[in-house]
This record gives sequence, C-alpha cells and structure tokens, in this order.
Amino acid sequence: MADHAHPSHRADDHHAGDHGSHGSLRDYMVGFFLSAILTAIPFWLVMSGAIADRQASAMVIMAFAVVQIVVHMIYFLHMNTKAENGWTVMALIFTIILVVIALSGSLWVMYHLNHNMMPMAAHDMGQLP
Amino acid sequence: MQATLQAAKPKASAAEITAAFYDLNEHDHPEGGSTMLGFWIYLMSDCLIFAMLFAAYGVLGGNYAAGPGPKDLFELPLVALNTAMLLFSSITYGFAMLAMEKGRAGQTQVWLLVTAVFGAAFLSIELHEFAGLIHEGATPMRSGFLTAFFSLVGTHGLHVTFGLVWLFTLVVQIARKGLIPANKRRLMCLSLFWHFLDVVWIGVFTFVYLLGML
Amino acid sequence: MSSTESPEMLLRPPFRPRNAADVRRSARFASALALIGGLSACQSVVLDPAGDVARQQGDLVVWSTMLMLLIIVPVMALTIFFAWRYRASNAEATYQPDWDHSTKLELVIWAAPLLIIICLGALTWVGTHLLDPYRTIGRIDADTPVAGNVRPLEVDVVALDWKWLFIYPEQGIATVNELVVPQGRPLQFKLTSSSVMNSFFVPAMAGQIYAMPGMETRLHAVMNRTGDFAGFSANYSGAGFSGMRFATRSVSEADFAGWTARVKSGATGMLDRAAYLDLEKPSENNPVAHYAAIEPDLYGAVLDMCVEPGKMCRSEMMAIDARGGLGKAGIRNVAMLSYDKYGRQASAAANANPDAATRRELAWVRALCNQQPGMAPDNTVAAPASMRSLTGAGLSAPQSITLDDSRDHAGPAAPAHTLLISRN
Amino acid sequence: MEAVDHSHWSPLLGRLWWDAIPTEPIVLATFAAVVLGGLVVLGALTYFKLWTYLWKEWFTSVDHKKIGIMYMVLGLVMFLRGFADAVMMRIQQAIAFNGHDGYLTAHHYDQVFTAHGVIMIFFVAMPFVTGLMNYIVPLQIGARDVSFPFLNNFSFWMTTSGAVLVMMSLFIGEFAQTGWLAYPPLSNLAYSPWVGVDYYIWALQIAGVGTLLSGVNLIATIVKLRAPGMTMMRMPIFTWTALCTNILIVAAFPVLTAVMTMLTADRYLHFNFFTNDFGGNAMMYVNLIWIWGHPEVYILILPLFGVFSEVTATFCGKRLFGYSSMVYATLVITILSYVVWLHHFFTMGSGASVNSFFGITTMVISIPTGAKLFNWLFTMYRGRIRFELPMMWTVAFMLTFVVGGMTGVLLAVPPADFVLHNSLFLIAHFHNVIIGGVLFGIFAAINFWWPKAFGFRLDPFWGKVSFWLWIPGFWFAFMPLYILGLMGVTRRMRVFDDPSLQIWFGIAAFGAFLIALGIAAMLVQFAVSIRRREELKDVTGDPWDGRTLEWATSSPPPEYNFAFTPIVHDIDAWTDMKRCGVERPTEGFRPIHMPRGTGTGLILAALSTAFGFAMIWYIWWLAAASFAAIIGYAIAHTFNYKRDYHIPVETVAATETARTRQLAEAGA
Repeated sequence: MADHAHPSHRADDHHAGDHGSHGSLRDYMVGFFLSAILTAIPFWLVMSGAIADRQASAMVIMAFAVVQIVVHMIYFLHMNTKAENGWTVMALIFTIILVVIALSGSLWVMYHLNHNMMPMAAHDMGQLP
Repeated sequence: MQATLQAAKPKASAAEITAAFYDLNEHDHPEGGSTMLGFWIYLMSDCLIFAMLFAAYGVLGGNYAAGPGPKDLFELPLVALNTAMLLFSSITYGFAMLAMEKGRAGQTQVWLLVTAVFGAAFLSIELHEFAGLIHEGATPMRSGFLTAFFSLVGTHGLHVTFGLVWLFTLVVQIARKGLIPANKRRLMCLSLFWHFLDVVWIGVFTFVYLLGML
Repeated sequence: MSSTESPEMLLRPPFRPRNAADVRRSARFASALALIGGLSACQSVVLDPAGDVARQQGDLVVWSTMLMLLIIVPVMALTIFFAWRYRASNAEATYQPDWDHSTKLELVIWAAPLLIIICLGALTWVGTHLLDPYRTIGRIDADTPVAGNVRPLEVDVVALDWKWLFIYPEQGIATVNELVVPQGRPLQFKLTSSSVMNSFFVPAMAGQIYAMPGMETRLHAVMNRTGDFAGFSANYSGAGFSGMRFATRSVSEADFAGWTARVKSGATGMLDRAAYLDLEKPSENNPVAHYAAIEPDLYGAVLDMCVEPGKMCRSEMMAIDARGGLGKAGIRNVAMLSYDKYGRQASAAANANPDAATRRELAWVRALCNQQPGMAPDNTVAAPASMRSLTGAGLSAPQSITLDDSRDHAGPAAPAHTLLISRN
Repeated sequence: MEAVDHSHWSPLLGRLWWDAIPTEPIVLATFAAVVLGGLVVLGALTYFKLWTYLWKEWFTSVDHKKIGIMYMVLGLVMFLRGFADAVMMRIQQAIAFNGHDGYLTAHHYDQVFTAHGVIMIFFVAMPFVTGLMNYIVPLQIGARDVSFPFLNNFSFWMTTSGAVLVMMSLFIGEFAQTGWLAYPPLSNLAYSPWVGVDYYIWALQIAGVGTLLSGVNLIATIVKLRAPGMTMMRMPIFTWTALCTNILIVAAFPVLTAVMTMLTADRYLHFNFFTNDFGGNAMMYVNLIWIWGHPEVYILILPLFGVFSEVTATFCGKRLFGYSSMVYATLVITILSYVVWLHHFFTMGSGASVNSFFGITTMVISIPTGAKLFNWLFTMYRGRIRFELPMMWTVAFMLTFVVGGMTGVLLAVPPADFVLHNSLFLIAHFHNVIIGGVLFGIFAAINFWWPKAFGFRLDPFWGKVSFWLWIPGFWFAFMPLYILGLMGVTRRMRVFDDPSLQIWFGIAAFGAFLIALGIAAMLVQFAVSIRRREELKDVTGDPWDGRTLEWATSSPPPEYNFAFTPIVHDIDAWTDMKRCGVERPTEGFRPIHMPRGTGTGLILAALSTAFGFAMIWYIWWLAAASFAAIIGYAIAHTFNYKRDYHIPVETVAATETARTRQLAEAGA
C-alpha cells in the first residue's frame, strides 16, 4: 500500500484480508472448561432433583443455558464488536430480537388460540388456573 | 453538504479533482473478503429455522396424544454423553484452528479428523436414541410432541451430518492444496458452523431434554 | 353510575354519534365519498346491516375511514397541486434544487400520521374489546340494553364439506344450510368444523369467525330486523366452497316458535351419530334439510372428534396429556385417535373391521376413558362489563375489566376465575 | 364432482401415469400452444446458432447485470402467465350468475386462483425486485460485481427452477387447490391427496433457496463493497431500501423454509405438525406462515419505495427531501414488519387483547410509510418536474398507493376486519398496494433504468399509451371489488347467486381488459424501442441527468462497471461530480480482477428441478439419484479454485477509449 493518504479501500474495509480474531489456546481452554461446568451443573440438577421446586429449577437451568451460550459466543465463535466493523454483532443482535419476537409471539398467540378453542374434558373444567 | 470538495478547494486543477473523485491507484481486492460476513449472515438465517422448530416444539411439546411423554422416553445419561461428545468436538476444532494459524497443515488435518470422530460419535448416539424410540413405537408419527421432538433434534443432527461431509471435503482439500487462503477461509466458515451447532445444542438439551425431564 | 343505565351507554366514546339515524346518515355520507356517488350505499350490507354487532362494525369502518381521509385527502390534493405547480414548463415556480431539509416540516410529517394513528389506536382498542366475538350481547341496539333475564339462543354450528349444519340444542332440532333466528334476541353461536377451516359469515348479522376442526370458536350477535339474508363460508375450503351458502332468516319470536314447532313435528328424521356420519360425507350445493330431533351430545362429539364409535374424545386425550400422557403403554393405541390423518375412509375402515390388535386396543381404550365428549371452555366475556379501562385514562391491563366493580352489574353470574382467564 | 382415483404407483414412474395429463380443453389448447411455441423458439435458437451465445454470455454468466436482466425476463414471462390466470378468473366471475356455472370447473378454477397468487408473489414480484436490486445496487455503490458472483448465478437458476415446476404443474398433474398460502388441514394429505400441494411445496422450497442466498449475497455486497467515501448515510436511498429488503429476506425466508418443511413432513412422512388428530395444530401453520408472510409484503414494496425516491429526486432535479428521515422510516418499517403478523388472522379468534395489540402495531407502520409519502411530496415541492414516464408512474403510485394504504389501515382495525376479512375488499386492498406500489414501481424502474441496461431509451409514445391504459384499467378492475367487498362478497367464489352483483364483476372484467391492452402496449413499447434503438440511443450514459453513481458509467456499463472506482463525497455522488466538473480519467488503466463464469449454478438448479419433480411424483429412485448428484456436483465444484481472471489492461483501455470518442462525438 504505497499511498495511505489516498482512500484506496472500500468504504467498509478496515483492513484488507483481515478475517477477524481467532482466539488463542487459552481462550479455547477457558471456553471449554466453562462450558463443561455450565453443562454439568444443570444436568446434575435435573438428574439428582436437587431443587424440589419445578419452576425454580427450570429458571436456573435456563439461566445456565443463557450463560453458556454467551460463553460459546465469546470463546468459540470469537464474537466481538470490532470484527467486520461490528456487522456480525449487529446481525446477531438483530437475529436475537427476531427470534425473541417470533418465539414469544408465537407462544403467546398460540396460547390464546388454544386457550380459547380447545375442548376440555368436563371433569377438568374446574381445575384451570 | 453538497459539492463539498468544490467549496473546499475552489481552485483545484482538473487532475486534482479527478484524483479526488476516482481511485486511481486501486489494487485488486483480496478474493473472499465478504465470505466471513456472508457466512455469518447465512448462519443467522439458519438460526431462524431453528427458532421455528423451537416454536413448534413449544406449542406441540405437550401434545402426547395419549402416548408417552418426555419422562417416559428420554435417558439423560445418554444425552449427557452426547453433549460431551459435541463439546469435545468443539475444543478439538478449536485446536485445528490454532494449528491452521500456525500454518501446520498436517496437524490441522489430524485435529479435524479427531473432531470428525467426536462428531460421528455424537451422531451415532443420536441415531441409537432415535432407533430405540422408533423400535418402541415412539415414532414421529405418534404424536405432536414426538413430531416436534424428532424434527428439532433431527434437524440439528442433519446439520451435524452436513458439517461432517464438509469437514471430510476440507481434509481432502487441505491435502491437495495445503493451507492456501481459500482453504483457510473455508476452515473458518466451518468453524463458525460447527460452533454454531454447539450453541443450538445448548438450546436443545436445555429446552427439550432437561426441562422435559423436570 | 345508576345500575338501570347500561354502562355502554354512559361510556359511549365521544366521537360516537348519538343516535342510529346519525349513524346511518354518516354511513351513507362516507360510502358516498368512498364509492363514487353512493351508487351502492343502499346495497352495502357491510355499511347498512340488520344486526347491531355488524352495525357497530360498519360504523367503525366508516369512522376509521373518515379519520384517515383527514390526511389522505390533503396528501392527494397536494400531490396533484405540486405536480401541476412545479412542472418543468412552469418557469414562474420557485426552483430550489438543494433544498432538502426542514426540521419543522419533518416534525409535521411524522406528527400528523402519528396523531391520526393515536386516535385510530384508541378507537381500535375500544372497538376490539367491545366487539370481541367472545363477548356476550349487552344491548339489542343503541337504545335497548339486554334485559337481565334474557337467555341467549344457542346455535351450534358445524362446517361440513360443503354445507353448514345448525344445531339448536334448546329446541332439540337441527337444520342444514338454513339458519333461522328470532329477531331481537341475543344469539350465541358455538362453531366448529368437521374437516378443514371455514369462516362463518353472515354479513348482515355480525363479523365472521373461523370454524375449525377439533376446536370451538364463539360468536355473539343479535338481529334487529326481520328478513332473509345471505350467509356463507368466507374461508376457502375446497371444491364445493362456492356452494356453502345458507339462508339466514331473521323472524319474529312468534314465527320462530312456529318454525321450531313445524320442524319438530316434521316427518324428517333424527340426527343421530349414524345420520351425522352420513351427512358429513363431502357433498356440494346441498338443499335445505331439517331434523326433527337430535342426539344429545352430538355437537360435543363433533367438536371432540369422537362421533365415530371407538374414538377417544379429543378432550379426554388432552386431559390425559395434561397429566403426562399414558407412557409407553399407550404408544400403540393409535386407531382410537386416528381421525383424518390417513384420510377419513381409512380411519373409519379401521374401526369398522378391527383386526385383533385394534380390538384389543379399543377394549383398552374403553376401559380407560368414557368417550364422553367434553366441552370448550366458556371464554365468553360477560357484557356489559365496565368500559372504563377501554375508553378511559390510559390503556390499563385488560384484566382489570372484569375485576372492576361494575362487573356486578354484568348479566350472567360467572365465577371470577373464568372471567379472569377469559380476559387473557 | 366425483373425485378421481389417483392411487396408481409404480417403482419406475411413481405416481406419474396417463391420468396426469389434464383433460380440460383450455389446458390442452394452452399445452399445444406452448409446445408449438416452444418448438418454434428452440428451432429459431438452433437455426440462428444462438445456443453457444446464450450459454456463454448469459446462462453461465456471473455478471450481476446479466443476471439482473435474466431475473427481469423471468418476471416478465411469469407475469404473462399470472395475468392470464387473472383474466380467466375475471371472466369466470363475470359470467357465473343466474345458475350459469361459468366455464371453469371447481378443480380448474381453484388451481387458477392458487397459481395466480403463487406466481404473482413468488415468480413475478420477487424476480422483479431481485433483478432490479441485482442490476442497480452494485452500480450505485460503485462496485464491480456482487460479493458472491457464483452464488448469484445459482440463486437465479434456483428461482427459475421453482418457476419451471409451477409451469410444469399446468400440463403434468395439477397445481394446488388451496389458496396461495395452502392452509392445512386443507393442504394435508387427507384433503389434498394428489400432487397439487406437492408442486406448491417443492416450487417454493427450491425457489426459496435462491431467494435466501441472493439476500445474503446482496447484504454482503452492500456492507462490504461500497465505494470509498460512501458511508452508510451517503448510500443512495435505493441501496438503503435494498439493504433493508435483503435483511428482511434473510430473516423471513428461513421461516417459510421451516414451515414448508413441516408441511412436507406431514404430507410425506405422516408427521403431526398440522394434523387434526394426534396432537397436531393447524393454527400453528397459519401463525408461522404469516411470520414469513407479512415481512414478505415489505420485501416486495421496500425496494420500490427506493425506486420512487430515486425517480422523484432525479425528475424533480432536486435533492431528496428528508434523506435521513427516509432512512429511519425504512429501518423502522423493517423491524415493525415483524410484529404485525397476526392481523392476517384476527378472525381466527385469538381474543381481544391479542387482536388489538397486533392491530395497533400494524397501524404504527403506517406512520413511517406516511412520512415517506410526505418526503416524496416535498421533494416535488420547488422542483422542476419533468414528466417522463418514470415520473408519471411515480405520481400515479402516490395517488393510488394512499388509497391502498388507507384501506390497509382500515383492515388493521380488528372489528372492521371481522366484516372485511377474506372479502373482495381485502383483495382490492392488496392489489391496490401491490399493483399500485410494486408493479407501478417496477414500470417506473424499467423506464428509468432501461437506457442504462441497453444503451437506448424506451419509446415514450407507446409507454404513455400503456400508462393511460393501465391507470384506468387498474381503477376499473379494483374499485368494483372494494364495493363488492362492502356488499359482503367473499373471495375465491366460483359461482354467485345474487344477480345484482354481476354488473360490478362486469366492470372489473372490463378493467382487466384495459390492463391487458396496457400490457400489450408495453410489449409493443419494447419492440418499437428495440427497432428504433439507433434513434433512441443514449451515448452519454446519463440520459435523465441522474444523481447516483450508476449514471457515471456508460450505457450499457462495461463488464467491470467502472474502470476506476469513484470516490464518494455526497449522497448524490454523481450530481456532486458533475458540479465539480470532474473529468473522466482517460489513461493509467490497470488490469481488472473479475469473477469467471460457470455453468455449475445452472446444472445444480436443473438437478434440483429433477429432484423436486421426483419428490412430487414419488419417483424415489430419481429423487435419490438427483439428490446424490446435487451433493456430488456441489462438492466437486468446491475443488475448483480458479474462479477469477484479470481483464487485460489493453481491453480496458480500448473500451474506455471508445467511450471517450463516443462522448466527444456526442459533444458532451
């Protein structure tokens, strides 16, 4: 690149040939051990029935899943706000928003549809929440 | 705002103006500069396919059609083993990437093959589980719950299968051409793909298996 | 608030015209605007219907249109004016090639649609809750609230391939492709379908609602005029769809009683399960038919997809599922559940000539469940419920509607928890 | 009507048997005409020895411009088919009164309206907008091609493959008789046992792959390949709308793929996603498909909003009013289009709270849309408006679209929707926005960019004839449907019993007739312009006094688009360059790095067609073989590393010198 003063790159090129960061051995090992722990605990919780309350353990398990997804994103997928000028993170955030909309929206809508329309056995009628 | 340059340099020569508006010293753009971004966008779209399957599972997951439910069918130790296989394959793929960065083609291939072994183990366990269920009669045709379960887990399995085919192709391509930029790029795409499948699996074992067994 | 007055009257939205004549006049006005010279205003069943619910819905069409015309008309006028004024050949017009921003204008162009949408949004929120098909009828027309002791006439509607079955459980009769209702009495429709999705629509009476197999939807309506009106399926359902029409006859209470008596004493047969299974087979352009008697529970069995002997009712299946299913022991019991997945004939044939395995299963099922149809949840909303949260300060959580004090004035007493869930 | 028994199956031919040949005389006549016409075309191609030219220069080309043009041709051909379906429906509905059964059987009529919807959305509107974006976007951002040129070619052929399957269904077997969204249980095996729905599924699945990949491709292109200096807020507005459109494509089409796959599993493997029994839930399908379906509407309209913006600014000779509010409006629409899907099934009974939530979110979308209209309006304000054809279509759009927008918001009011849903009012509404928005936009775009693509303008006389036939044609065809909707007439009816309706259907049929003349005039316009191409020639490359970079290069642009990449300092980059008196560099050329053409895309798509056909007819051996071939061929393709080449500097210099001479001769 002889002439750096000259704008010789595409508007979005921050560095030609750059493919984002790849992570070091340390990153991978940290990610691996964190994931192993974050997987093992929820499995143990369910298999041993350590938390008696169903709802509480469901929340805990889901929390572990969320944390583990973040761990994978950072240590295995090497997500950071700098790669590709932040476009990958932006795409990810957009996707998460859509997934949340589509999932929660569908469940909400379907719950109401089912709730309004599905027949119930007579003896179950009184046991609704 | 408009005609910025004209305003800034009223007396610029024709050549100067041309140079300000045309890139006269342009170099070839490295091939594949958009590949990683493009592949990531594809993965995001894949993510939405899985979201729909999760939504289907969320809606149909309780419809056992007077048949068996998750507690009658799932074996958590098997799932735990399966999860371990996938996790191991993740870290070994990471090692392949590290070897690639150091430019060691042979080492990369070895780690890729190790990854393939774990991936194949994952698939075998899954197929074993499916075969067991189908043998017992708990087929996807049996109930809405089983339909959603087989579709979600099976789609993930198909992705892993596809990843394996891709992985073997890459091993051959590295053997042929070495770690040329094109192959490195492909390795990085597969890396995204493979780790992405791991992320999806976290969702699967949490929402399908663990919550199902609660 | 005085309990003699309908809250609906008191809390009438301010933009609502005071009497029916006004409504009709504005309806005509708007349709005249919209429909070039009002050519069709006299025939537009949507804008000039015979039922109070459809009338309110039609009014909403008119009011929303008027509201939007507030912005549409100026935009169209300005488009034409600017296009003419700033044509290239008009050298007198100002030309400002670099003028591309004006904060004030930008504010206006975002604020103007926003204001309209705020008004329309409020109208929508109120209208949607007031005209919810699950809501019972609170008034016969704008001036007449429903008396407390009036029980609605229940009609159970089944969409068949390709005709409509109307069951009058109270009267114990049924008709095909003919709906006769007494004018001035609240109507409660329960709707389901035997095969595919249809939409039950009598434009003169009330808006449409889907009728779907294995599920029950509800519709409440009232007829304010006597006369014959068109009814049909508004959702395409296959080859015979065009012929899925039924006459809707709104008659006086006395005529209705007379008609009921005639049907009851008619020579036509009884609609039992066997007759239903025969009727249910696909056919097109069916003539009107009457049944002097019906088998009790038939509608429930249709809804529950267990008219055929040997079928497990859907509600029972769902109750079992809610308890966690039947485990591996239940895996092979599929004949009892098979409704139409492999085609109706295949499903019926399996039961007609059961092999040994199927027989074992059927015996097992009979031991397990009583094959009694259940019923859909009563998700109707009692009207008139308070409309404070609908019209009033802020869009408060919908639950509060039924928890409001004025619920005490509501017609049929319903357990609080039912109301609560029904508001969802 | 007796159901025909189609249960025949053989290992070699699957369900394919003599009964697959339709017996309806209309179809047979069409079949004969198509066969004859096809033979003539094939013969002509062979006689004039055009096969090699087509194969080398077009079919295997990865040039985004040629692919864009091929998309437009595909859209046009399918438009003629879709319009023929529309005319058939209008005639049927105009005569099927007073006990007259019309001239179409239910089996035929139901296929016609299903095919009309599917074709117009997937194989007319989608190819048109994709083709447009393909052609224009790289030029507007100063790029040499898209990010993934091979994928672009592959995407095109996959879309074509889907179109081929739909066309095949006309002559072999049947198309779906379910309506264009194929709601189960009607589309399940029990109620649609033969091949119609399978054609529908596989055509959409295969075309969907193409659409999705083209979406990924264009996003990457816009993000990565913009000319230096072109920041996001200096992107031409069409490129902005294209970016948002492709984001929507990538986010919405996977949903369609997933839903179609579920329906496939139900039909082929007896799964229970949408069955009545065994715990399936058909409402789930309706819910999921509209999560795709609503964004799809914006996928179609957004790029045309961009077109109207470009056209308005150009022909008013003025900067676009409120560029940034236009961009934000587009972004807001992109997100909001995901939270409104339920307004397509208010009447399914999800209850007042759910309905009013989705009703209000729907109305909120009209705010940014309204802002856009005002932006165009104030771009006209104090402009110098030249009423060339693109601008005429734009004004027609503004006047038409507001009416469609208004009825759309009306339908978003749930109680109003209860009386208007599924009625002809709804039909009138969405034709009002899709014809008045998408199609008028396409016509504006064709007239606007044709000189860029082919080097000569379109004949304005025939264009105006077409315009003045289309506009009244449109109003005659659809205003009666609004009225009929208010009279309580529902959609998809084949026969009617109320004679007072007939007059309105008659008027609508007359409108369709005017539109037919308008289409004919447009075809004449193309033919006349091609014949008079020397007179209509555009030598400057900038026939309209354009404002964005595509006008900075020659018409048609050279393969490499720009010999030197332009540097951008302003939104209206080309206007800026013209004002600064920038001279085109005429020396110092370099070899240009370009992608190489390949036949792989076409071959993979052809194999996919075979696979789809085999799946539709249950020819399992062919399905397995073609699937294996697809995978094998795709893998083999990845072993080809030589995908690019350099255009030698001499070629570049020769091309550019020729242009310099041409410009000098034109006295520019």
